[in-house]
Amino acid sequence: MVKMNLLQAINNALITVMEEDERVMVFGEDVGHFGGVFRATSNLQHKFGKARCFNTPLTEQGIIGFANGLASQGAIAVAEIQFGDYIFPAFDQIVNETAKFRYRSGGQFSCGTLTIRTPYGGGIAGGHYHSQSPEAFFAHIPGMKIVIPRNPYQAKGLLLASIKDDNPVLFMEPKKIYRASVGEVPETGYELPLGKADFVKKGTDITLLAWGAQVEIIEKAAEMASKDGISCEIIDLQSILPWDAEAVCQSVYKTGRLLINHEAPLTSGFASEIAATVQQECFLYLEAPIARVCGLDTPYPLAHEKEYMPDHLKTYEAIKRTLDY
Amino acid sequence: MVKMNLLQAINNALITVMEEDERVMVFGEDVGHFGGVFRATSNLQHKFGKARCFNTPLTEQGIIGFANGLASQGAIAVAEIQFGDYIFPAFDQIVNETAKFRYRSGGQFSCGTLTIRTPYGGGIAGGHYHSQSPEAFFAHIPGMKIVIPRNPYQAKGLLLASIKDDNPVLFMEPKKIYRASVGEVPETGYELPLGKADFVKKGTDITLLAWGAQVEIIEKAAEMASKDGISCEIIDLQSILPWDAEAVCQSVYKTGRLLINHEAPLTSGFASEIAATVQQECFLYLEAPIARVCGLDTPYPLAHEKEYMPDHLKTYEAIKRTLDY
Amino acid sequence: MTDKLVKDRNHLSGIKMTNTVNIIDNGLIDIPMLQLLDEDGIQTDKNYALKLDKKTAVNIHYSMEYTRLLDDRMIGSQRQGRISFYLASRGEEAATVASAAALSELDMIMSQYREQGALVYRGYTTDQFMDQMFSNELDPNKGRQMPIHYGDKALNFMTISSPLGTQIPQASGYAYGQKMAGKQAITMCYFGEGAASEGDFHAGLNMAAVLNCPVIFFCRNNGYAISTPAEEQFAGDGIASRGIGYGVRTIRVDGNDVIAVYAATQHAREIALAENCPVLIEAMTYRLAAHSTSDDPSGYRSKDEEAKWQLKDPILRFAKWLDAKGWLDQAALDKFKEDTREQILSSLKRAEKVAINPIEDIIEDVYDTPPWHLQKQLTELKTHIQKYPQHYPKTSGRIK
Amino acid sequence: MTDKLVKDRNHLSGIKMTNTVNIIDNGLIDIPMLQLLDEDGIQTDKNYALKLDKKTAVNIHYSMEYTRLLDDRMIGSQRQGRISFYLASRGEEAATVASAAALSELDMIMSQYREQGALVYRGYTTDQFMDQMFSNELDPNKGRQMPIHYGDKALNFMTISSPLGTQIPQASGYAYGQKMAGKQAITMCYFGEGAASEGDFHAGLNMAAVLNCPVIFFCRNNGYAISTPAEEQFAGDGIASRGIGYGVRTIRVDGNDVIAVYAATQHAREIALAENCPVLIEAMTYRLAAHSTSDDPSGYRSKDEEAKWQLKDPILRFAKWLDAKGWLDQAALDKFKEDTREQILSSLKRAEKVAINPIEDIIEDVYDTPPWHLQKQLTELKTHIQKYPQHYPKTSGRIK
Ligand SMILES: Cc1ncc(C[n+]2csc(CCOP(=O)(O)OP(=O)(O)O)c2C)c(N)n1
Ligand SMILES: Cc1ncc(C[n+]2csc(CCOP(=O)(O)OP(=O)(O)O)c2C)c(N)n1
Ligand SMILES: [Mg+2]
Ligand SMILES: [Mg+2]
Repeated sequence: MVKMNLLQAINNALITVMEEDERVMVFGEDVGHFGGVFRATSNLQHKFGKARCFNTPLTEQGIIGFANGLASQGAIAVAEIQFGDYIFPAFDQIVNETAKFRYRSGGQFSCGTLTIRTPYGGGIAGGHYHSQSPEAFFAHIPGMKIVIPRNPYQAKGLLLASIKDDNPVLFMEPKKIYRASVGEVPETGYELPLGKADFVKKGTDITLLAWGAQVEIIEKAAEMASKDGISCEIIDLQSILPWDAEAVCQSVYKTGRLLINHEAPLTSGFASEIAATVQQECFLYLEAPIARVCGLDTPYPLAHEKEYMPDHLKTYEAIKRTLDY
Repeated sequence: MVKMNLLQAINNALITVMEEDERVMVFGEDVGHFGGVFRATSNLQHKFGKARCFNTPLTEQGIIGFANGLASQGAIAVAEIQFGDYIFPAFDQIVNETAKFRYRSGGQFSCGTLTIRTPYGGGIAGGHYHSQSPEAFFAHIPGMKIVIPRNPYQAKGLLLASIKDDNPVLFMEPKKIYRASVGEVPETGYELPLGKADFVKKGTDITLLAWGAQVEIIEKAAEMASKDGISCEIIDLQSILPWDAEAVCQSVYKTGRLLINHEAPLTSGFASEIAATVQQECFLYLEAPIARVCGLDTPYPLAHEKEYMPDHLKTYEAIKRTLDY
Repeated sequence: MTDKLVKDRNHLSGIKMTNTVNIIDNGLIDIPMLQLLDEDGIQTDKNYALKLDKKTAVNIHYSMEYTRLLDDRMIGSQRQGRISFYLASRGEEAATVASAAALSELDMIMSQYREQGALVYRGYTTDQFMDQMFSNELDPNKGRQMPIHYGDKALNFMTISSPLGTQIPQASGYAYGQKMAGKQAITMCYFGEGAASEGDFHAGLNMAAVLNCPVIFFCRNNGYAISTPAEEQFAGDGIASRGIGYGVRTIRVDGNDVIAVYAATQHAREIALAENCPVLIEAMTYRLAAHSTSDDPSGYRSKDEEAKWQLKDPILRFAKWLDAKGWLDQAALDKFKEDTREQILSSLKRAEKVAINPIEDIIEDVYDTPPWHLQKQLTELKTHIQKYPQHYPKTSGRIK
Repeated sequence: MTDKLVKDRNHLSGIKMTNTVNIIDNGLIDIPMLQLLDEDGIQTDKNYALKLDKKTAVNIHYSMEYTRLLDDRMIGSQRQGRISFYLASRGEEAATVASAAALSELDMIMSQYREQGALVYRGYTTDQFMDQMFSNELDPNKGRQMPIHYGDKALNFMTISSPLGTQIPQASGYAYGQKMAGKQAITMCYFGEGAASEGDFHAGLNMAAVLNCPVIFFCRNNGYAISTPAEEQFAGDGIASRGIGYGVRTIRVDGNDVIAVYAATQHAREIALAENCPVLIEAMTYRLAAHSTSDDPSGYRSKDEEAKWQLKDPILRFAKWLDAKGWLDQAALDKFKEDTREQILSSLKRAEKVAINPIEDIIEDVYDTPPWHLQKQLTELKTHIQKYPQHYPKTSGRIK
């Protein structure tokens, strides 16, 4: 076990897998010699050479198009999109190509060996274009997997699992806690299961659900609530697609209440899918409406960032409203 | 009043507004001399000249990028994307530009005079890439409006309203009923309100909600159900964003039951947002879980198209399940 | 932080100075078109040493004839309502067949959709064509895509995707993978002059040049993108003139001249493989066919224009050359065409009777294995179909 | 269906034939760089008639000096933690200021983000700069974007957007609109050589050429895209060589030479306006600054390399020329710089005290008027803030 922050865990995972399998290639804007604008790919080019870790020209649609072809050839492609806000030029390559490659060819060809890494999320004074949380756009794409870690241990285990999983995975990294989140990480390789939620804390009165950097927000809210004698069960979804509906429903059967928190705008955010599924599965168990504590339906603002964010106080208030329903 | 099909109503609306305001320009792939692959822009170039109705090179990101600039200059831009399946290369220009143009500039500049027209939907043996219903991707974009007509009368009235509305509108046309849907349409210009649902049929036992070509599917299912003595209220949502939650909730307060039908895949489809909102607003009125009858979570298949579609039989069965809950 | 890897750079090195404001425009270059057979099939340069043996020449000829027979028959079948859609390549057979002939079978082909000629040359069988077009269960693509979206891993022919231009950066990536895996193979990427307007074209060519990918970008400039003429598609000197801007070596060739296409592609392949670099080929041709069975060209071009191009028919031109060389066995050819017609017809009749995939297949290949939600959806679907078997006749009969 | 509008087309007209397989490559053209002042500020061609009067020359000089003072001060403020982010243009002042000086004030400027020099020349005030960078309520952009995302409708300067390349096709569309509205104005579109790799660049230039848009595409080739050197960005002869492929007239210019940039832009604007066509200008320069305050160039380039470019400083070079011409009043300049420093500092102190927009503003401008769901969200937000005023100090004080 070594102490690392989330960024170091990512870097460590990449080194681990590149040492293990020479078919692994890492590329994107500034990921080469420089090691990426957040330094997630530091030293990779130095260690493994320019052929396996390289800069690409500045074109996201090209990066993912190239990655799709590379993966379909049999290489293991780990592509970085510098910011989640800049993944949209690649949206066609992801929706119509990455995700449909296997299906349209009857399984003859696939992009299963592709992993797309991208930092996402707000709280860093990044304004419209360095703050977005685009996971919900990808949750509507059959064929994709979406994974989001909340700490260094998950980051390494989930990234290794994503790279080895034979399906294209969008691996979203909560950049707000890149350095703030520090923890013990095994030096050797290990994998955490995709599609499974992580139980953070047991509780009886209400289930709180979030992912990435927002998990610590609901934890904070749960602490406040506990002072009011409210016992919160806390779940980190970890995988957005496919998502662990069973774990969430099991918890709701018990608590009878659900609150979902995400940074992305409310309307058609992923909380809507969770709420729609849970009201179906747990209809007779629900004692209050499923609460969604999310970003506003506006572009991500700068001056009003603090007010925009679904913080612990908004969450705490929603917990009380749900219990008092 | 003149009898027209949906396609003729679109063409007629474009002629109406181009005669009215010379700032209106219509462009896209093959829309010029040829009049578009579906002929929605027939004769426009002939009537209004090549400067106002023209072919663009084959680049969706370019079409919308160009349209954003043109609209921000003050022109009234009506851009066609040949198939909804091909709108994704323009996703970045829509998410990061069209939708945020006004907000980021504090209202100094905007793309309010832009309307994007695109045919969408299945049922025409179009396979993966001539069948998709991408509305949910756009429903998660603050700043956009999304409008979908189901018949010629709506098509003309909603398209004129969309073009005149001072917000960017994505106008999605159900190509399956382009020619099949025929009805009386006023020859002169008229507008139907955006953001409002259309009550198709009053009922008491369950609310059925759909849009575009799927409205006739739920109507068919409602007929079957009526033979079992079930009275269905039928609503055509018409606007996906902003959507008429009040109309839907008013209906659900009365019926206590809701079924939503759309062609797009279930997971994170727009039905999830509707269900999430309605379970919140109507919690104490719901007598059964909100049912979603949607496409499967697969790419849109060809050979299994019939099985994939959320048809009247699947809807009818879901109505009965909901009533028997 | 700086280590020895950082050498001083100068992005101005080698740039000359001038002190007159001189505008660079098209006129500056004009890219000639390689033509080795004139329109009467006579070799333009007698001394030119052709690297084309009789066997290959005859294969090319037969493949072109086969392609045209297939096109004609399938357009007919679509009219009869037996298939939903077809897309013919009349007039472009030399461009697709002769270029494929210059490749190794190990080279990956990533095509747009009008390159059935290349697939024919590779040995795709009549049954395979029919099974795909009738989307029956014998199609390895499992009947999931519209007719003409062929694909065959065994033949190194990537399954076709409708969105235009997407295969271009993919080809760069595929070729990079081939290089890294030490394969003695390149990637052949076909596309139309219309698709070359997509952003993916820009990304694909630039990345291939910068990342040294062994790929041939083969553009069929056939004058139209559905109804949009080339003059409304671009203002430069075709697609070839763009190669310069990317630092990609470029050849323009008469796409209706088998010999020229073959020679150019052979040459391009040698360079791409030897130097690990991309080469751009622009084949000047003409889409004599309608865009597809959904299209009617009379809406946007004249019969006279088409007639002019009928005269440049690539098959006739090549036949004349073969004949002059004494390589044309008319009797054998007639028999081949006769047999082909029958073969296509009988295979068609066979294929349209073959069942589509069982419904269980609808959730396969979305992921490597179907997750819980797809399994749930399938179970519900099967129960539903069993309740209304007559409504889903193609699948209700064989639910497991 | 065919009507008189359909004339016969021939996309091969004007193409020469060849019967030798000759590969076209870069070598074919080399695009020289316009330089009118050598690195010592001496006019390279004595007889060249400059269209640059004293007033404009001095304006340009002062604007460059102002830009550098602003940059230096704001980098400092960012280090002090007074603003969150800054992006300097050191070394590129001639490219941005002199090009803007050659425009009409009616021309729309769509910039990337490193063109503050152009904004300074247009007359953006120190207070405007500060109000934007402190995202306070005096910023017409309402403090919604990160520092340096300026925009001012009154000055025809489009609000900056971070996603690279998106303004390029937008500029084509804007210019088309200007043409249709009969404006005697063009659009000036700035971008970096890195952004030129985006698909939007391809779309924007091709559309402008085909649709005859009066737009200048001004590329600042400063050698780097953050850490990525030009040699890993493209393999062709810079960005200029791409102009040919689009049929867009092109000029390459020494971006550190005020006179050359001014002359080239003047020339380009005349052509664009007179002939309704795009012109591409590639200005060869160097990003002496770090990419932004978040960047440390020592990670990817050497000090010696930077030193070489220090010698080409565009401001010094121009000052030498002004001096030789007797147009340089050193005392006045010193005073101007002194005043500017003070002005910036006092405006900065003022701006950082100005409040941000009231919370009601958070839902404005998403749409022309806030729909029901945004009104609902605002009401809930206000109630919440009022419950925890101390947690939202910037807005709780003034809720309506
Ligand atoms: C991204 C995308 N946009 C639009 C279309 C619709 N479409 C299909 S073929 C075609 C024209 C293609 O022309 P070209 O690339 O020249 O190939 P050709 O048909 O001439 O062989 C268009 C616009 C598409 N398939 N994909
Ligand atoms: C679409 C997109 N991708 C990535 C980024 C992140 N990014 C910001 S600036 C930059 C480099 C731009 O280089 P260049 O265009 O040469 O301009 P310069 O900084 O040299 O002035 C990158 C990669 C972005 N802003 N937008
Ligand atoms: Mg074509
Ligand atoms: Mg640069």
